[in-house]
Amino acid sequence: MAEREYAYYSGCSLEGTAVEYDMSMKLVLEALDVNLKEPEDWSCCGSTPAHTVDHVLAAALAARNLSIIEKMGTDTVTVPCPSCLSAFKRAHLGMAGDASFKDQVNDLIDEPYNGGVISKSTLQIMYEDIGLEEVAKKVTHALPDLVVAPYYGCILTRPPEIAQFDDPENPVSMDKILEAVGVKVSSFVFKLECCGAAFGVPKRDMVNRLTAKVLSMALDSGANCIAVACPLCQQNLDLRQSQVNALMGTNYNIPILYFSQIVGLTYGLTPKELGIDKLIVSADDLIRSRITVEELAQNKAAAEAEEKARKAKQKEDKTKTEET
Amino acid sequence: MRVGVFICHCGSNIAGTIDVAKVAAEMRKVPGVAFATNYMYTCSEPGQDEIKEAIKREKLNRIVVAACSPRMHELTFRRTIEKAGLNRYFLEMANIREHISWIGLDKEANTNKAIESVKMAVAKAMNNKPLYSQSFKVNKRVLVIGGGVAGMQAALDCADGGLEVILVEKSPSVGGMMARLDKTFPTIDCSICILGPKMVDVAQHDKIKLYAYSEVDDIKGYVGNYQIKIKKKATYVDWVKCTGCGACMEKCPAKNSYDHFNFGVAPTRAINIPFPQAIPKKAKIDPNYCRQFVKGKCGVCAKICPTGAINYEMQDEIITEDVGAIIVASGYGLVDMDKFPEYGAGRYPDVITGIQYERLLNASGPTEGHILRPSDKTEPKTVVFVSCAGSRDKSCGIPYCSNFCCMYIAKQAILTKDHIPDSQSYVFYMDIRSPGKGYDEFTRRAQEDYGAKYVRGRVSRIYPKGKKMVVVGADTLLGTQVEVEADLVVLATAVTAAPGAPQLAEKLHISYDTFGFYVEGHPKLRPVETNTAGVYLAGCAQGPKDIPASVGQGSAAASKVQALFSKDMLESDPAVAKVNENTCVGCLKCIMTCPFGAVKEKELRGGRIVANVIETVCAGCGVCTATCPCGAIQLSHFTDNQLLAEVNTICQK
Amino acid sequence: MGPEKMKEIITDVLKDVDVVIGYKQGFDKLHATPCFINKAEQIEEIIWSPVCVQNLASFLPSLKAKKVGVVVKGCDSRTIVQYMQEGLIDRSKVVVVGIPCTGVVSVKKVLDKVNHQPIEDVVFEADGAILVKTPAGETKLSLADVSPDKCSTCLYPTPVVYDHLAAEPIKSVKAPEDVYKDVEEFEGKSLEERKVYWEKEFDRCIRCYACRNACPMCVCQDSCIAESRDPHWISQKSNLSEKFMFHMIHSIHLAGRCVECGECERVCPMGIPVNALKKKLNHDMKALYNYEPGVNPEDKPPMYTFSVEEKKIEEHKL
Amino acid sequence: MSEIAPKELRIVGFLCNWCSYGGADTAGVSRFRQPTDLRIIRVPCSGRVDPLFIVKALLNGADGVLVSGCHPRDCHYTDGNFYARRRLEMLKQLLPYLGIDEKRFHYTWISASEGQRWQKTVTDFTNQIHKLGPLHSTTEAHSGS
Amino acid sequence: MADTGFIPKEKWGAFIEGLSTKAQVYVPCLEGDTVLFRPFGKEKTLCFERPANSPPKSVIFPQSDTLFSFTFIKDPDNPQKTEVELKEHLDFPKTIVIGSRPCDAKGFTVYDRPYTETDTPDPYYKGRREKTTIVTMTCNSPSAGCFCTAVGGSPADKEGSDALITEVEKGYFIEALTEKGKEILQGPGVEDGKAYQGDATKKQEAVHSMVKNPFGPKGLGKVSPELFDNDEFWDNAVSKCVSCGACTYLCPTCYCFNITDEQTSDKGERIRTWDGCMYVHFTLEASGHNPRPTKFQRFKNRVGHKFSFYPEKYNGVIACCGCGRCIRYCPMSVDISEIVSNLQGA
Repeated sequence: MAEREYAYYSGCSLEGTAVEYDMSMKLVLEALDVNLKEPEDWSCCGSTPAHTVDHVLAAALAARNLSIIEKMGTDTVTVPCPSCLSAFKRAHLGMAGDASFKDQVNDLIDEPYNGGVISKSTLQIMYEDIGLEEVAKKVTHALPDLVVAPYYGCILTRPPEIAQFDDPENPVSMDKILEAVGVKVSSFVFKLECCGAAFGVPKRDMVNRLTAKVLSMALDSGANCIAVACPLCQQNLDLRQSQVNALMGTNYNIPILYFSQIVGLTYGLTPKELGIDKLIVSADDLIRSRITVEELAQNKAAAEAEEKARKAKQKEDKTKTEET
Repeated sequence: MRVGVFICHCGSNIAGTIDVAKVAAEMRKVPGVAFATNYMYTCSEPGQDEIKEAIKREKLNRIVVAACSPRMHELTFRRTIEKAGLNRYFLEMANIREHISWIGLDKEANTNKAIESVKMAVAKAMNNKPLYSQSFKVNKRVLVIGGGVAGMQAALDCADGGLEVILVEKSPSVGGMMARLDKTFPTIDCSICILGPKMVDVAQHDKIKLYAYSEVDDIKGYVGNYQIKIKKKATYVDWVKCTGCGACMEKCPAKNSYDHFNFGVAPTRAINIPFPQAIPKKAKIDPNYCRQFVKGKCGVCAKICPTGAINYEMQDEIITEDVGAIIVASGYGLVDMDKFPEYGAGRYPDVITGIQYERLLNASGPTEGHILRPSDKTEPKTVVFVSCAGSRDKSCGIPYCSNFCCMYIAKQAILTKDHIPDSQSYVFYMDIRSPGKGYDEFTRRAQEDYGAKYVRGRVSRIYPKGKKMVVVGADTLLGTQVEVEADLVVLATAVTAAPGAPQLAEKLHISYDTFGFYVEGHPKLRPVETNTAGVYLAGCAQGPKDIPASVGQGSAAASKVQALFSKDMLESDPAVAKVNENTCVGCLKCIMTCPFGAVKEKELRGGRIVANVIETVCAGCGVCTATCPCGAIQLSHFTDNQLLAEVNTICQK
Repeated sequence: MGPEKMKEIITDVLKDVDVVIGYKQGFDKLHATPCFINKAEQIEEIIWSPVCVQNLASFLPSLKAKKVGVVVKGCDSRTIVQYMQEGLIDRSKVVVVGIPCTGVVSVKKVLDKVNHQPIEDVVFEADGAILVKTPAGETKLSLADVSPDKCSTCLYPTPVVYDHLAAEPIKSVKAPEDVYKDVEEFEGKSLEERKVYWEKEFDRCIRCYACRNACPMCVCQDSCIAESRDPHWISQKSNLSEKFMFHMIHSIHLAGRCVECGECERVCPMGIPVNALKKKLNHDMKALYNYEPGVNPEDKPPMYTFSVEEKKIEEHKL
Repeated sequence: MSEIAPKELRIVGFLCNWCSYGGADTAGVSRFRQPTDLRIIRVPCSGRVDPLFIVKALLNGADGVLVSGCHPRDCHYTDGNFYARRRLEMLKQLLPYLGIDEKRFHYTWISASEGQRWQKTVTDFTNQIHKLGPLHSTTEAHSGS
Repeated sequence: MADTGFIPKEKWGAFIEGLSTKAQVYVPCLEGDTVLFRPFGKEKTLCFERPANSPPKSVIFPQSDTLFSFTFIKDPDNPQKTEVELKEHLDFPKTIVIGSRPCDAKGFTVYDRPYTETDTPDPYYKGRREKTTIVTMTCNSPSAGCFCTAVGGSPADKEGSDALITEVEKGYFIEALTEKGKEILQGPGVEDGKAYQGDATKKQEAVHSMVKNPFGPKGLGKVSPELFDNDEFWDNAVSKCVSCGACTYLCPTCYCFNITDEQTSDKGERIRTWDGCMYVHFTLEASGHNPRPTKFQRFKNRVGHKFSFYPEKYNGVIACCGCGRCIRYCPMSVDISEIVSNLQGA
């Protein structure tokens, strides 16, 4: 397979609370022969409160990074965090569609951004650029106990004119990737429902209720863990479970994994290097059953043989009874 | 040349933002203008009298009226000057209302623009020549496109008036959408019971020739003389032999065919008669499902048919009919559920459309009138109706109101309670639109007598939870979020133009709006006419409307045709192309480009070849005039010199 | 190439037709002039050399009533094909005597080379050299130096249509992509430069209508709207805008019809590059509709037809 | 010609009777504000518009010319606008060769119902012409060469 | 005041420039490969080496001439009445034409007869003619197609000129022929010319002998009336003519015109423009009838006018100066001298 190369913008979360997303994503992409180039001197993406105050300033924050990436000579940047991605795309499209806006933004940054960079989420490059077939090829392990509810969050596919990826109201890319690596995926209708992260500080009650809904729907769908692709979703659903339980009198204990961690597990990477130990709600019990693909096949064959033998015996017993 | 100029105030519509007195004064300075005045309402009777008197008094021989759009009143003023003895083509209009006074507030700029526009009209008028119409025979047959209630009404009214009617219906039976409805609002009378007799009348009327399962393929000609090509689509059943006994349908092994009539609520057979009251009651094979077509073998229906009507080799057939007028009643479509991903985009079986629910309510529907939800065939106890599913929603590209959904939701809520007394209906609505006679009382009854709970707010999401569908929405009156766990959700999906409406419009040369609805001649004063002479509109093809409005329009269109056909001869528009045989060089490039084949070769005495226009065939587009390099073929009333006079008035270095 | 073979053919052709149009020597050796042959004894007058510049096919529509033989070069032959496309001649009444041609001379260029001296003799040597004798002496020129520009990109040295061929066919060695190089080059100039250029060129026009009357595709001739009052497109004033307008009329009426014989430009007594506008239009017609005038009799001139979906026309945005 | 407000430029519009003229009427009925520079000439069909009218206007003092007809396939006369499209495109490409900015000539398709689109077209085209400024038509040379 | 002068080559430019400060000076200028009479300007490339493509006739007889302008004036209170205000255009500037050829100058004498030497002179032509000084230049060599000597002219003919310049080795010898011509000798840098008179005469005679005579040793004789009225003769002679009017518009002796009114709204002009008998519209009547509908009839008129009708009216003067432009620039190389030759019969 030809090696792919992308600029890789990790953003602030992946340096801190979501370091396990960064670790696992890099390893998975490395396994898929993707070469990542980190832009030098990258700065805030602008998705912070800036965009609620000043659109030009917010765009300038994003454009500064895009301009650095443009100078690197790479035409595509891949961004794990949907928030950063959204900020990049909003700035890019805003500047492309309005020359005066572009001038205003470029006035604020050292090197002008000329619109030569395409931003894609890491999910998108795995789904569209690399493709399910390649993703599936690297699988060495199976996770037989896992039933995953894929959770996309609010901005990965929306608004569609900005995100320009997957079905905005019924995304399937993460479902497909997880299925491709052999993981069972539940039919989860709350894929996009708000987790409340944005109101984490001012309205904790509301956030807890929203989080509870997502967790409960995941359980209802038959899942025993949730896969995410957003640092904020992960943090909110994972960190807040005990608060939810305290408030609602529930007893949720659902591990919230990054989809990259699950893919990494199927690629045979160790839980440690994927940062699974950094989750609040432990996933250790769930992933303990991990076996190699070969073992799985053997187990399956053995089970089938056993079943066959059992049926044969039943039949035999039946005949015997009748005879008797 | 003695031009008279009349500047209309149109009340304050024009005089409000144009100094009409100044315009008139300026016109009096223009060479050739012998008289110019301004008047409050030029189109009024005294206004028209003033023109007539001025023509006589001032010996005027060209008239310019500066007023509203010529599309509005050109005909009015042509008649006026004709009554005063002038040729009607001596009239020119300057549109100083729609094109000036209504679109700008700067009175000085408007006045200046008006002065120039009127000068252009004067310059053109001075080049106007008298033109005279020719008479031609009218073919007093009428084509009605669409056999829904509007089309049937139009066909019956025409036929009862003694006209021969060709009725073309694209589905296998007439009846249209109304035939699918269970009951009608606000009377709750049975839809098919009132429609059925009309359908039978259509079938039995000796003046109506019905082509069911047929489409209009091509239209040529002009008012009074249209040539229509009708494509009879292959039914694979010889309808002359078919008795409609239904034996084939019973035995057909392809049981999973899509049922177009029932909007897929339940499957049907590959050979079917769409519904018990179908007219014509004839069977038809759907080759997409028929085993004979799909697998190449079966032949069950052919074996079972007592009359040997089955013919798998049948081909589409083209039939030609000549008519003099056309009524378009091609109906409407419904927006696809795909448009609503937040409502599941059709993935959840228990989220259905209003018309599907109608079939569930209907005694002759697939559930024989029992409301059974599609997923598990159980009776729903909680039914949520979502109005404006697409309608009045710019993000769906449908900014308009679908007109009748509010009413049928109320009806369906009432019927739900009738069918399942222990059920509860919820209606999410934006506004309740019930302006018809007895309509508002009806929606109140749904709430007050039948206990339907009306929630004012939009639905944001529908998702399944166990066996229930959770409907999440807002109650804007209470300012809260609402969640309803429903057994069945009914979406009042928006009314759209019928599929293929633009293509049909293109064949008819009529205009359609952004949404595909046909544009009427004037929104108020010519609601059933189109801008193409001899083509009339009825029913939802023109825009969403309910049954009484559709029936009314059907009758209106029929009366327009009757009026048109009350004369044996029609007058041709003399604004057609004419050839100057002295300058025509006979290159005949005009023949190459004429869209109507109206130009023919003609040999003069002495053998010189020139072009010759057949006046009644020429539609007056002027493509030939722009083609002719030597200016020998000129479109009357829009000649090069007339247009150059306008150009030269405004473009002088 | 030989006048002898041509004379033989014309002797034959003359038996079936009313008149044969060929070339004979004009007022000096540098000028040929058309000759209308209807008697066998005229055949001896016929010449063929690079001074035979006129497009004789231009006479065909005016002789529609007669059966006519005509001598055509490759470039001129496209006129006949275009006439066929537009139905301006009855092909069965025309006998085409084609001459494969390696290029003609531009009289203007030759005169420039000999300082406009009176021409005493012109000799075309076997090696392609041209000897021009004037009172000032003898000048040796090569054909390439004094050919009109159209010859340097000629794709059709052998007529595209003919009934008889007076010499062996010649294959074009010119690159099709070079044909419109001049157009593309001119498009490289700024708007202002282009405007100034045309204003300067058209300012010389004396509205003698030589370009129009020599043009084989100007079908109107006496009915031309440049001189009519109904329609009254232009006045008879000799100011720039009227001259400009006349050339626009000529060009636009030739859009997608000009066979690039270059007659308009050759005959202009004021040396205005009249053909350049038509070449530009042809360039566009080729790009938009892949249409080249006067090549295939079955084609339809693009301005007299249309496609419902115009693949190359994009909607213009404001 | 009466005095034109100096802020106005000279813009000529050729509108087909059935669609675009109706569209302009619709815009008027809807009171959609528009710049006042445009002067409208009504023609039956965009196919009636000889490209020479546009040239004539531009050579004789117009700063911009706008032609609008029915949408392709929606011509009242079936094919008129198809011919118009070819002719007008030909001119659009020829004008810059003569040194006339092609932005001074625009052709488009607007239906009778598209009042808003008409408003936008007029506004945008007028702005475009104002951006280009007056077209200094071919300067008069001394007559009589 | 001396009647001759001399301008050294190096002072030639300054001489013309000097004249241009006092009058409008027309000189032959090179534009592309075309030589045209244009108002003098420093940026122009002057070309005296060969005759201009078109003669300077438009200086005195413009291709289009506004005779007067008119304006309609109306009182808005009485719109029935229209007044017309007329404005004549009869102000003509002082003009000098330098570098015309003897044939060009002779052309003006052909115009003079109908336009000025009559009871009703044409004020426009006359006005310009009187204000214009024609400074002619002797031909250095004949051009292709010219035959002035055969029609009574010469490369150094003085008829119609106000001064004649002959290029000699070191400069330009000037001979003043009229009072207007003498004024030219006042131009800057003009020296005494006596010393060069001999050189000039020699030059003039040498060129004279180089001009060809298309009519043979007997010269131009009488036109045969039988041939002149023989349609077949004309049909054969001009079948190759494409009926354009280049020959008439380039001709120094063609003086036909048309008059039209051009009016927009309340203003207009009456203009006189060149016309030519080669055009079909020339004789087209309002009824649609055309007495000269075919090109041979029109061509016959052109030859007839120059070689028969005009001479008949004006004491045998031929209205052709032999400049050869109609032959040189004819699209089809139709040769009027050949036709005239043939018309003389056997």
